[in-house]
Amino acid sequence: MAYETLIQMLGRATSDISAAANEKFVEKMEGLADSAGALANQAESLAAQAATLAVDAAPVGGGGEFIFLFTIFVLAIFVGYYVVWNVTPALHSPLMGVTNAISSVIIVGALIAAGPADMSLSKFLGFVAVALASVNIFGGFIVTQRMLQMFKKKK
Amino acid sequence: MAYETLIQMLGRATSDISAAANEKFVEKMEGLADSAGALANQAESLAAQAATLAVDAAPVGGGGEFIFLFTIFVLAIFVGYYVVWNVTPALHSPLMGVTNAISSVIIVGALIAAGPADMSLSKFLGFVAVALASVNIFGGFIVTQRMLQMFKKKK
Amino acid sequence: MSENASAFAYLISAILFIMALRGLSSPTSARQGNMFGIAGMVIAIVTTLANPEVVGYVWIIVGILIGGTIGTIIAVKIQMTALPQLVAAFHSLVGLAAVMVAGAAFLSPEAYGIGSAGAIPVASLIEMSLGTAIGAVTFTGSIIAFLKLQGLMSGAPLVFPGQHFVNLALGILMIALIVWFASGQTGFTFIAIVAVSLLLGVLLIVPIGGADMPVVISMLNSYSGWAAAGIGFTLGNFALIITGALVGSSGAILSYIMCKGMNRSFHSVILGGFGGETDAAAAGADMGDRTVKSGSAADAAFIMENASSVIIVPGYGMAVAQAQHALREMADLLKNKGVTVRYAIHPVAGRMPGHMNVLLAEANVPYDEVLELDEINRDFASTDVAFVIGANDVTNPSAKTDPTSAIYGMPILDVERSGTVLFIKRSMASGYAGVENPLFFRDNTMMLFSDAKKMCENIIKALE
Amino acid sequence: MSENASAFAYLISAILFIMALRGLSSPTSARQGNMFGIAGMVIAIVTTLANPEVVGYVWIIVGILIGGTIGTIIAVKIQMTALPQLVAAFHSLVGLAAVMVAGAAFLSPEAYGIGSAGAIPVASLIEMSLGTAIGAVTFTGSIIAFLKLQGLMSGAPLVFPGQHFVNLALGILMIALIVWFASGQTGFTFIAIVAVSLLLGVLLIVPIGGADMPVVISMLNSYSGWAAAGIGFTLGNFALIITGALVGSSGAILSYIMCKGMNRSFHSVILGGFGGETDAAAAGADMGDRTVKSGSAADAAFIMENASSVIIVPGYGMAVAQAQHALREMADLLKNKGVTVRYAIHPVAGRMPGHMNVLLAEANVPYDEVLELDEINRDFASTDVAFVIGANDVTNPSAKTDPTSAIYGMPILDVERSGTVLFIKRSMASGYAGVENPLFFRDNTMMLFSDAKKMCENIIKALE
Ligand SMILES: NC(=O)c1ccc[n+]([C@@H]2O[C@H](COP(=O)([O-])OP(=O)(O)OC[C@H]3O[C@@H](n4cnc5c(N)ncnc54)[C@H](OP(=O)(O)O)[C@@H]3O)[C@@H](O)[C@H]2O)c1
Ligand SMILES: NC(=O)c1ccc[n+]([C@@H]2O[C@H](COP(=O)([O-])OP(=O)(O)OC[C@H]3O[C@@H](n4cnc5c(N)ncnc54)[C@H](OP(=O)(O)O)[C@@H]3O)[C@@H](O)[C@H]2O)c1
Repeated sequence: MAYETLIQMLGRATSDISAAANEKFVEKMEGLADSAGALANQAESLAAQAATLAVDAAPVGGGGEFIFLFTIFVLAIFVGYYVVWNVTPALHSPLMGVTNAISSVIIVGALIAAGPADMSLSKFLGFVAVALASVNIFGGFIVTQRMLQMFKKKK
Repeated sequence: MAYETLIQMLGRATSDISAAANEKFVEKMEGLADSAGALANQAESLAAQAATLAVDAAPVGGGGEFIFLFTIFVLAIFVGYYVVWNVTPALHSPLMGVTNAISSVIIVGALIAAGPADMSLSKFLGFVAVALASVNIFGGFIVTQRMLQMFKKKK
Repeated sequence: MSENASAFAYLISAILFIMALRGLSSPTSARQGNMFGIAGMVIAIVTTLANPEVVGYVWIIVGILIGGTIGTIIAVKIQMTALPQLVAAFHSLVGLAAVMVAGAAFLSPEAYGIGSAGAIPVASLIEMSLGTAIGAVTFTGSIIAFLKLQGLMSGAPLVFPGQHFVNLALGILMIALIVWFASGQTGFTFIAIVAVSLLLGVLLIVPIGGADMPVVISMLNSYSGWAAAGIGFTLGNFALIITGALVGSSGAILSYIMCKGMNRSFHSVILGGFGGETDAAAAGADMGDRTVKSGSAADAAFIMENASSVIIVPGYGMAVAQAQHALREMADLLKNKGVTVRYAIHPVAGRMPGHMNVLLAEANVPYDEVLELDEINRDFASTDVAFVIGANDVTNPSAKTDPTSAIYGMPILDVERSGTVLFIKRSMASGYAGVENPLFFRDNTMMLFSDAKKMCENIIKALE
Repeated sequence: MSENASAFAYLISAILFIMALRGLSSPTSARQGNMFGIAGMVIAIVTTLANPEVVGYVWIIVGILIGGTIGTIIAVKIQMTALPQLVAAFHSLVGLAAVMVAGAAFLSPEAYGIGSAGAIPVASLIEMSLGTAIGAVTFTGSIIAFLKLQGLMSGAPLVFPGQHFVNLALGILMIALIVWFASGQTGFTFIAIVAVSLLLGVLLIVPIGGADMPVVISMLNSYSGWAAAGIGFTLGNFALIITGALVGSSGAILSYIMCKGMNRSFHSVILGGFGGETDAAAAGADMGDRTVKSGSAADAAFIMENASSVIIVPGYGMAVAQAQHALREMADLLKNKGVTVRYAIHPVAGRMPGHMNVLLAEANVPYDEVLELDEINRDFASTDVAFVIGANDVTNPSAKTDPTSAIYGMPILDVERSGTVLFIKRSMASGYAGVENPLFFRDNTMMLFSDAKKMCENIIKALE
């Protein structure tokens, strides 16, 4: 492949230059070029897999392209990671309350099921799911609010 | 609108129940219902604006739907915010080095310009941009590596 | 609303949820954060209602009213000591709702834009069956967790021979059913998946001891987050995907924190068989020929009023005895006598993360007097009295000294460094981990055998 | 590669960039982080080269070789004290590259999938012209910053009457040009936008004092991030959008940290006219009738070797004098004599964030002896000697006591609480902020008038 030659050339060029400067650095850079190449290959095969996945998912309809949703999902995991680690341990109980409440955003799916004008089994299921999710939404937010209201600073 | 009535009904239902329990809470919830309603309205008008934007942007081509890219952008800002605040102040100089290097990912655009087989002004611009970005990429990563290599723990 | 506009509204709703969690980084911003969360939920609901396909408002309003009323009543009435159960109970509902949404999607795929009945794309069928399975496991698993925590079912791990084989067999059956469902898409297979998952939820959780339930709850919470994200992929809904990822990370991180605080692997928790209350009682019997110094409320009052600084270490026993109010009163009396009083909270004190903080907050203890392990552990050495109330494992020095101990490696509060250690508990029984605490036999330790609340009340009398 | 596959590869590249920044949360993980960054860049480049439209490898390889060689040589040769200039210089290149990419996109829109020459959609034209403008401003602005920091141009703010009006007029002209460009899409307007932006970059930065350049550099860095994200929108490229957002946030946060550390508003920095080196010299003249105690290297050596603990406070003067190696040697001698030696770093000591840390690391000072303001500020009270070397503003107590002072409200290192304060500097001149330091006149202060490096070397001789 043309870009493999490229990487090799780059690797060589880098070594030439660095040789004049720093021995250890050269080793690092060469190892680096190798591992970057390997990584790139891996990325390519991963990408190929993802492409297959995406193709599979594409006719699923409704929600636009898989790769976009996947990117959003990955970034949201990063955000979740940071946001949760930044929660002070003293508020871990309210955290459980809030996540409980917001996980009920599944009500969005329930509302769609309960949406049609005419009665059907799926509408009934939707209705029950709306009620269940509502218990959680109200219960979760209110109990969290109660907990938080108790946290006071020294006067 | 049907859902405004809904919000009002919800507000009333909530107050009825809470009245038995907690006076202050009722006020909070009512205020909440109001502000949530207002927020929802705002969100709607914002959404309408975004829709116009998206429609404007849609024929731009190439990059899929605007709203997806926008969502990705917003989440990436959150990630950037957290990731950078978690950088230890002692490494703020290397941080400047790394961001310098990675901002040269603009080379992606330069490579496309330099890509065609035949010479043209745009290919030439692309060529120069590739060279400039490469200075940054190599320079940025290497200088960062040099800085980082100096940070050592007490033996 | 156009599709773009509603996508944008869902994004705003997701951002508000992020802000809600972000608010929890400090008690001062937390209340506002909760408001953001509520606003996000309202936006998500309103946006969905504005969907032109959603027209049957009556049933929806009735559903929200019924659910909202029940949720509100429960949330307003619940005792703060019952929080772990409450979270488990609420949690089971999310699981059930997910099953129902998946069922509805199976019955009316048109409404969700995933083909038509009998002709749903394979990818959607797989997502749907995974969502159903995780939802159903969450449902029954959380119910078992609730029953154990509420004491309606023995907290002891329920182990039977061949258990892991049964679970394995059910797991394989489940995969077969999902494959069958994805190819044949019959209603029967859907129901079979639900049934097997419900059973699996029960079987997976019964062998886990009652005290391990918090880890289990967090884990189920995390799973349900991923399930929600999966449904989000099917619907192409930003709010579901982002919220699912948030909830998924949150549950995973909390399980991790708990396991690390207990110095146990996640794996060992899930395999079960650990930590029934019965073990604890048994372990307390063997005292050997060592002696224990025990004291009265008057002794404790005398020691503390003559101290210049006291650190209070609350644990699970304080929660059980509901001693937090009496404890606060006692601390106030000491403060009036010029004693410096602070509280030290171990990351896994009590039975759920942040449990002690909420109880102390309920008793009006200002949160700036309540310190985390890292913040206060060095101060024990310069403290006159450590007042340990209903805590045990979190003070056990064998976690540092005895490599054979079950809790070896767990970070502990160094109460033994303080001048005198007072221990309120009812007996010599060990705590949740079933490990004997060598501190009880030290010279500078005084045991106060009593219920935590009664002991605090008696100390208050002696101080007055 | 298919479009989906390359989108996925760009996502991986962006994630690697996130991991690169994440690594910087501690010195131990930072090197690995940098490797992630390099891997991410390689993946982004390889993915683009795999684009079927990219076939002219020769020119590309030549470009990368030329640029890579230059970049490598510069990075290997540069002195650590010249870091601020280096960042500014590198930065100008990103700006120029952005202009060229925008120009290429204008000339060959087909390659970028944004219509055809003369028929580019309006949205793309606007994005393109914004990218060009920001890029060009970054280019000349960074060059000015470089010249000022390198001393090739006076660091003094270059103010002329009517300046703000000229800038305003150019700004309005720019908006008009962008509108014109978006409607007519002629090459002339494009060039005009570039020209006006180049001019604007110069005019915006010359009035800002040399010492404010770090804030300016961070700000330009942030802007270029947003510009990259904008180009990312046009290309629908995840790597550009996400990286742009990362760089944008990073620059913004660093500017914020610097402004906060200096207790100045971002606005006042950008308006310019503050902090030329000349001001500083002028301020030092007025000593009134107060007396100053000055000492010799031998005095300093005597005081320090008899101390039990010394805290070293380095500042900009240490960087200018390149005194870090001599300082480390001096500290080693003191440590051999049993003195506890630590370093205290103020958030805005030196001339760029983390400046002092890099210099000390260069001199092999272990990073666990180097503490941030929050970590060490309380320890000054229990320290015998504060050894202030080339620092000034960051120790100035009038930031706490004098509401009329320019630096009032800035957090400072409380060196005045230590037993003795030694100040190495060449004169009574004030520092960057041009504020007189009342510490110089205190009883427990001894001034060591000399170049920082020479003084350290003399102290070393006295200690040996
Ligand atoms: N916080 C979490 O997230 C979490 C989650 C899962 C597991 N855990 C585990 O839970 C344990 C928590 O440690 P801990 O020190 O708080 O509790 P612990 O080690 O379980 O000890 C609690 C002690 O309180 C005493 N007690 C019970 N009821 C009492 C009452 N009414 N009055 C007075 N004392 C009473 C018990 O002794 P007597 O019977 O003699 O009275 C018992 O020894 C740790 O082992 C931790 O790993 C925590
Ligand atoms: N770090 C950042 O990111 C950043 C960015 C922008 C602005 N700043 C500003 O920079 C300042 C940094 O404070 P600072 O305390 O480090 O520096 P400073 O207040 O500027 O003081 C430096 C001192 O070093 C002395 N000095 C200069 N050359 C010397 C030499 N060769 N040998 C010995 N002494 C020498 C100077 O006094 P003599 O002339 O008498 O020798 C001067 O008073 C703050 O005001 C901060 O707001 C920092």
